Amino acid sequence: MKLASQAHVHAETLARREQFDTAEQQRDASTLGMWVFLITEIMFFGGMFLAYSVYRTFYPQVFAVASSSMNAVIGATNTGVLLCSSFTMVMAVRAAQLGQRKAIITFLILTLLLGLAFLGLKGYEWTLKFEEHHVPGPSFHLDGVDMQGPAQIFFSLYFAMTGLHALHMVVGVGILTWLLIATYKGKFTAEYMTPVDIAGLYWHFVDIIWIFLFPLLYLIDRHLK
Amino acid sequence: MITTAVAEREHYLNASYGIKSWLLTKDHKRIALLYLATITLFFFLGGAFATLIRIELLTPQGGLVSSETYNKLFTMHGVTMIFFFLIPSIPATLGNFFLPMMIGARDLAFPRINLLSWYLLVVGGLLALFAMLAGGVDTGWTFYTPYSTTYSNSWVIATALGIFVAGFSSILTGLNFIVTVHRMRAPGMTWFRMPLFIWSMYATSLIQVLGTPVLAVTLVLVFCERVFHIGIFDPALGGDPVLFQHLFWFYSHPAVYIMILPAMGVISEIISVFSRKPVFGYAFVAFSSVAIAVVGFLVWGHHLFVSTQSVYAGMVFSFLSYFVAIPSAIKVFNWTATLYKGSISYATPMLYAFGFIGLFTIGGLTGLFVASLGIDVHVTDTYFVIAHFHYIMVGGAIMAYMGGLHYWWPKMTGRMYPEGWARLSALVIFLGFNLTFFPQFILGYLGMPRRYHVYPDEFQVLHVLSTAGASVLAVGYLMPMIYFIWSLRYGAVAPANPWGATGLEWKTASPPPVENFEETPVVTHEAYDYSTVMGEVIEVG
Amino acid sequence: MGSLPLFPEQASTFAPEVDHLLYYLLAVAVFFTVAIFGAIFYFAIRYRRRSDRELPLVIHGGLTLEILWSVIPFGLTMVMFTWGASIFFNESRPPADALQIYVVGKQWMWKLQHLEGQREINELHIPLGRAVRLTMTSEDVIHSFFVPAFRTKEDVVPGRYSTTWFQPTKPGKYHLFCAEYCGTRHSGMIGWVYVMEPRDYENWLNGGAPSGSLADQGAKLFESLACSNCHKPDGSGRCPTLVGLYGKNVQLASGATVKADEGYIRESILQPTAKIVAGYQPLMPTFQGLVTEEGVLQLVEYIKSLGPQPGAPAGASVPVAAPNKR
Amino acid sequence: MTMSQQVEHVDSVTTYAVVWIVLLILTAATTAVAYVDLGAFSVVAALTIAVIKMLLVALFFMHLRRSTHLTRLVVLGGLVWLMILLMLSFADFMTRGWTGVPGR
Repeated sequence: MKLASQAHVHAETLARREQFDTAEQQRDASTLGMWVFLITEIMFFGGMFLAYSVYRTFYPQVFAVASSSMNAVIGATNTGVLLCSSFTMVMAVRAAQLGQRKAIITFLILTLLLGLAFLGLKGYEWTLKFEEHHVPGPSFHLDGVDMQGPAQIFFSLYFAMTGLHALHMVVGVGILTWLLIATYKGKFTAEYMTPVDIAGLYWHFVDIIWIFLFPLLYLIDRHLK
Repeated sequence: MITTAVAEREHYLNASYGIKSWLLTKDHKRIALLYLATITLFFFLGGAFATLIRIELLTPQGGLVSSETYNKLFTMHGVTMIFFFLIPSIPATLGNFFLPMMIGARDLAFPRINLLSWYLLVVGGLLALFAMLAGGVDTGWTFYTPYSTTYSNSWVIATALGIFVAGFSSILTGLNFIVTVHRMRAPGMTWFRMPLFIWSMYATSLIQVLGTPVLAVTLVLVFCERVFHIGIFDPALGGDPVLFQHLFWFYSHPAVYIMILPAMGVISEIISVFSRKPVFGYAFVAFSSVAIAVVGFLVWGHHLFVSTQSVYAGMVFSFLSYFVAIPSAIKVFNWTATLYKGSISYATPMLYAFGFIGLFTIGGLTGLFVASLGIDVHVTDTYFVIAHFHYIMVGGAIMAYMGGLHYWWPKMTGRMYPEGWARLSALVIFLGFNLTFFPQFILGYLGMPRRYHVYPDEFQVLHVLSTAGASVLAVGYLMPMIYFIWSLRYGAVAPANPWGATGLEWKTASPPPVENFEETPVVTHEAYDYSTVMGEVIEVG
Repeated sequence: MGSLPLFPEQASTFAPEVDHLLYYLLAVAVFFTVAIFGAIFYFAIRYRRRSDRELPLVIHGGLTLEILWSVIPFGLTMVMFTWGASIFFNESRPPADALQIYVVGKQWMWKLQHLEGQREINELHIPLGRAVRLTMTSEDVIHSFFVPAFRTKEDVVPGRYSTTWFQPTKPGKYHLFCAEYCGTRHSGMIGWVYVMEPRDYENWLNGGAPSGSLADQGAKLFESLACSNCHKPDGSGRCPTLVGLYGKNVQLASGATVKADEGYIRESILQPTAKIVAGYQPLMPTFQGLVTEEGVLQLVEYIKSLGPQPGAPAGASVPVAAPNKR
Repeated sequence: MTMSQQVEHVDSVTTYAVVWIVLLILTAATTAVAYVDLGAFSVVAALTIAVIKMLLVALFFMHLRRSTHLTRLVVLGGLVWLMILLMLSFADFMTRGWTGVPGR
């Protein structure tokens, strides 16, 4: 009896799982699930945004000096890279809606490359921090402030926030790779492209987090410098 | 699937065999049983820690174990019971099993994620277990900084990691339930026809999804502070340990509602079935669940009244805390009113429900004490608080969990439990519980601080009473363990609907088939319409 | 074993206030507990199932009842809130003439300093009937200063000052507990508070052989740390004068003003550049690591003694800059 | 309830491209504005631009403008909860020191 129902399911559509009645129900459920997941991510980063806001309120000058020590060019470039990747991602979703397999692959590869570029730049920036002694710890030193403690807090937050953001990017790159393989195998059609769609939601969300991190970490009162 | 010879009906338990058919199952019912086994293990582990604590406290001078060990015992008791038993207890077992069935679905929206949730709990549990075996952790389950980040020499990292992983189990369960309730209801199952258990599971899921990530990130920051020596809460750098407390309690206060809301849902079901009446004020009970979930997020600062939080914030949080009291009171009154002119059966689940209402009332009312600033300054961090939250979590959540297990046991296993033994155990648990925890209210008001290994002599009598109660309680919990296992083999075979209940889960065979229902049910009645089941033959096992 | 106390002693002005609120709460709690238990028992017996086939009348609910049992409890809880909050607010505002005592918590002991210079460990002697104000900090983790007989408790947090106060009303010896879990020997971080008749207290104060008053000790420290090189009493130094600083509003370079309380003075010693006084340069080095929490408290008391009250001993002066965190 | 949402509608490449260009311009704008002394308004400007960028990404790239009410409710819920976390915490941090008693 279970076999029979499974066979029935497989006949209707390859991708639909047995707990759903229709493909539409499945797509709605998956999309809703991803959005709910994204609000958990809002709260996850929210905890760090709270810590950031509190310490920025406590130590505004230190945060301004520390922020101004960051390389705004790298930050802005990375923001641009990530926005471009969001554009290519949405183009991949669009291609999936239209069932254009080759276009999906092209745009996914572009997104993947841009994502990797972001991570590369990020890694480069971190190595700079090590050279500049801006990594919290015994050898930490930031010029221009007397309060090294709060300055360390700024960089602790910097590493925690960008680190967890980068971790999300790494996960995103993994998802894109999987999508790429699945697309190559022809798993997606104009009727069934939910994974591409919800992967897009995730990618854009990670982009949005960066949209906030950029001004908050790199751009505090740079005119003071 | 490979059922053979015998004319036994195929159901989810015998549809396939072998370890793999369980460890790789996507059936929400089997996953529920996996959870049941896992959390039962953790319950007895946490219970063992509690037993050692209570024995230790028999004498004021602390002869049995060292201070270091004692501190690890209460920490591991808290960690085990909260993160690996209470949080997953009702949602992951009874919720997992019955949420899809009660709304007429074949499974949860994401069965593979459901299985993943279980694996995450197991991995998190193993990490915590590893920490315990490797030497234990002594920070208290609250992980207050800077003790946890700088001063403790115990296995904080592994434990925090374990809780972090288990947190994702909780998040994914909540996510799965939310989507399932929104997208998987059977035809005709409108929101206001849903059983109240579903409402409370939905409200619980909201908390899991919105609160748990904040705990997760807080633990990540503690982790980073210990491992990479960065400083986010470190007072030596100008960090604020009270910020940690805000972040921690933003989750950990609502987490109390993750434990108690599902319990309230179970009680609504039981009270209705065993007085054979719809729950009085259905809409009020339903919305009070959502109200508790929402308002529960606005009150965390009442854990910080003496923490050097600002006086004004303290007042705001105290004020808001009283808004949780109202929906809680509404529930208690409505349950009691449901009994009025009912047809009240004394089956075991109902005895647990009576016990729940009584103990939750005491727990809730003493919550008013600790929400009141003037009193809280005196009683916070004393045994008064210990007694208060055990009345909620043990007297409330675990009583309901036990009640729910008895209520749904016939459906889950196809066997009836032995009624006489079960009633006795309910009574023993109720009495043992009160004897254990009521003296602790007095201890607390006298000023006995919590987490004290050694204590002044004058508190000993009350501690001895409490320990005596704990031994009764332990017997009470062992009894069901034994007769439930016994019933699997020797219990009477359960009919489809032994209690004359109206929920969809009772409209299918016991135990249910793999697909839950022979065909998708169509709902035409509101919940708890007992006139619809009176035609059915009701056999009480 | 043997004794079975059921109610704590009342030994401060707060104790009866808190207990009266407790009685109100107990009355409400007992009333509802009895009502709910009673109703359950009564209904369970009166309406027990007599036949397996009986179907009770359907009752869906009643709006009046729902409103009634929402509004009445709400009213009762608002009394709890207001009453509790007013006690709490009093507990957070020590009277101006309170006897100042400084407390440092560390794993696992209480170190207390009197203005006259006496130091105590795990013991606190105070006079009957006089309001006592504690300014507290911790050297390591969070502790909590708890005297059950006084119904007061306040956390003692590293990196900042916290304050509590009480006015003892009954001579005797009372438990002092650490109420915030602080590590291995948390339960050993206990002591006694001795409430003495004022005359006995005077005797006790004179009985010790302290090395001068707390302010004097602070003055010595002030000299030995060379603070007086810059902070001169007449304000002629490179740094602001400290005379009359305590309690004043200080205009900062950032444009903000800050009240010079204990927390501000502490921060200014340990984190001098956090709050720069308007018109001065951020020249002062940090004294973090050079002076203990107790030493900082002595300096604070010394600077307070330079305060506005007319009879204060003359001394060097200079304020510093910085708020209440390291 | 199971009515489908956006997927039937495919946005044009032009729409996406315009949004993308605007996003890049806003990035340049937020960088530039950080070098101008706006006093306290620096933060306001930075956050306003960030919020606009977020809305553009969410509405167009994440198709929020064509999504169901439920999805919007979910997003709104997430933001409201973030505000609860921030604002009630700041109820403490902002009012510290109001009594003039250290630690209260």
